[in-house]
Amino acid sequence: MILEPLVNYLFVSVVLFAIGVYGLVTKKNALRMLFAVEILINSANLNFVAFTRYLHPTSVTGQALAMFSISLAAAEAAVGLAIILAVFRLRKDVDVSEIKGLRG
Amino acid sequence: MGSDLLLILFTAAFAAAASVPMIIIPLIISPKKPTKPKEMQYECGQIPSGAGKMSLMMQYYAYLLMFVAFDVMSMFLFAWGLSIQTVGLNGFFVVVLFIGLLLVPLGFTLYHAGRREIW
Amino acid sequence: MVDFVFAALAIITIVSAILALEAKEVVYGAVALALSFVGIAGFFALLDAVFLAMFQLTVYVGAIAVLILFTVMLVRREQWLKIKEGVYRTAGVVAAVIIALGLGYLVYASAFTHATPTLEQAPFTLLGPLILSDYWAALVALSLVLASAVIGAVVLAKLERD
Amino acid sequence: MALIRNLLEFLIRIAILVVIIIILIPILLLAAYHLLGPTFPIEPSMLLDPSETLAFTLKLMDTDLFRITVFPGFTFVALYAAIAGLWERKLLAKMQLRVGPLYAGRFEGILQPIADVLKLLSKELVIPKVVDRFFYILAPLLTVIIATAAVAVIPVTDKWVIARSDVGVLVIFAVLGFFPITALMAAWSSNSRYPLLGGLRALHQMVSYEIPLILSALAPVVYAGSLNLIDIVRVQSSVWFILLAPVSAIVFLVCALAELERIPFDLPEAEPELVSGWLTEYGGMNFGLILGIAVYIKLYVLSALFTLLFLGGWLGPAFLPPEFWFILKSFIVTTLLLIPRGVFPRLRIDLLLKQSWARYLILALLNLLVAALVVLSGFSLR
Repeated sequence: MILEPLVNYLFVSVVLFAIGVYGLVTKKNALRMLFAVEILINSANLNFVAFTRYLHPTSVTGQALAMFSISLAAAEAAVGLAIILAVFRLRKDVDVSEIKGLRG
Repeated sequence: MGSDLLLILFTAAFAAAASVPMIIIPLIISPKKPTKPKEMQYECGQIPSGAGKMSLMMQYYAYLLMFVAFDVMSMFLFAWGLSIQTVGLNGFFVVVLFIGLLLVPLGFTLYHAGRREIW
Repeated sequence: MVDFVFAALAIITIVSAILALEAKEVVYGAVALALSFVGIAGFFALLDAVFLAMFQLTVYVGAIAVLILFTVMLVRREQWLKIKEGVYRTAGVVAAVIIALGLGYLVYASAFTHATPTLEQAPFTLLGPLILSDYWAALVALSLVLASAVIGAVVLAKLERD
Repeated sequence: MALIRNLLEFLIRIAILVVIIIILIPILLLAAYHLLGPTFPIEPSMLLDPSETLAFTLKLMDTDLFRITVFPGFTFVALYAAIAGLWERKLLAKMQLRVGPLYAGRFEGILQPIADVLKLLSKELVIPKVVDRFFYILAPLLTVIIATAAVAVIPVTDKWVIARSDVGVLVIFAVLGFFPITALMAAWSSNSRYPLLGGLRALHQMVSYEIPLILSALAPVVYAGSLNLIDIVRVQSSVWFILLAPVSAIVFLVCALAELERIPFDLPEAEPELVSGWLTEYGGMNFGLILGIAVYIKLYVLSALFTLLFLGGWLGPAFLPPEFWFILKSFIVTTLLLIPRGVFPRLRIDLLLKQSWARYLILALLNLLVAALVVLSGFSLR
């Protein structure tokens, strides 16, 4: 099976990263910001796996790292969504620019 | 390895090709006589009022959160289960510790999910 | 064949990632995000990391995307469809383009362009021994993180006020 | 007069359909020809010469296209679904001293599936005004597509399998993880209350029972040391895993019942409470796609998986072909999954969710650890 050159994977990863940064900068809806963070994590995972596959093809370290990274993303999503829910119950909206006071 | 997954995709694509006509054929041969009651959403014969997308039930949210943690755990257990003899007894104890630590939130969540009044 | 598959995957992943952020209806965005996760799993499969691809599908799509979709349906408001999201849109686009160009140039100028595909590959059965020998401490720490995340999320999500 | 007009209208619609099919079939044949092209050359003379027909058919049966479309693939599964649906109705009727479907076909209503499909096809597609049309149409299609994708990795025998994946077990669980998303999509797009409540229940239930299901399937994997379904069956040539991991097998069956949303776990569509659960707003063929095809394909997938993991797959006495043993065992498991519908009452949702986590998860974990200890002590079937 013919493999793509490594650069193509890196380009896809770069584009995803840029999309994630764009989302983080422009969006004020907390949900969209969470989406952006997930996209960022995914682009990083893609890099881990691509680099291991091409530079150290006999090791699986990159895959193991990606597994840990995905698991941490799961924990992050659980806590993040719970925070969004808590904010929503207090404010009836999840616009982050409205959340100024920390007293609730 | 990738070609196996491609075959799975082909199977799914064939299912799509076979089931899209199932939606299109009725559009062509079935009668179309829309009436007002037909196009309302179902509410046991009453006229529906209020928004259909009301705020949802939250009571079992804790189970969803726990599912995320345990899904991760079960996938790591799969990675371990493939090579039990290679990792030996040391790996076994690590896994037991891993599972044991995750049983704490299980108990916590089960206790809180059972209390109806706090959700 | 792989070329075509790669191109299709790249288009699906990137377009659905953009849709996830830009779709007017946030529920559509959540589903598009799930599709983007599926695309990344496809890349993992192309890179001969089948186990990781399944890990991605099960955890990201099966658990995280479901949780996100549920929460999105829970907090969604009709009025979000009307208000225009995104204030610093131009600034965001500029930042994204600068980052993309900079990183892209970095990749292009680096030595990675010469990295050649190799036929040899590591079987995924090595993952278990690696995690349980070298990274066993990370695994235990991960279980601590997961446990505290679940407990913290439950405490945050419940209504009870002290 | 009105009758004649209706008839004319109907005939015109049929004519349109026939024209579309006439256009469509050559296109499909052309696509098939191009797919088959690299595998072996098809000469037009082969189709005309009777003496080569047998060789041609045999060659055709050895292609991926045939496997995907016919035998372990879609047609076989759709047939299995139809037979299982009819079997369920007859079986439950006999258990409850009713007769069940009786008129279609001469004998015991055996043509009932065909009658059902024809009825659903000719029914008006009622789409309520308030629904979100895109998801409303997409959700049933996606359910069928996802269910069929899981079929691809299930080996009927070691020859008859579409994709020989090294991670077959995981593929099936990854695919099962997609179903909550489609259920939520259908529930949300219906924009109505019963579907919403039903969809939420379906989500919580599928999600809660997925973990014990995965962990109970892990015990055979530990014994076999492989995720490849073909290898798992080969290892069982001396002893079936149901004898080595009986608790896991029971947990698997119970969780499969819950994943399939069947009684006693059919809370998502509990008729007295929620009308028809997340399917309330669906009608006609939209409904038929989910309830008539996707649910039964899922039933096939889970019973086939149980057969492969615990009952030794296609292994059996040699006087009958292995395909027969596999289908027989799967059908017996399917019957086991159908019977509770005639016997048990329904559970309450909080008890249902709680017992998944507090009981089945712990049981599956314990059995998994026992299996690991057995393997660690040097026991090996290889």
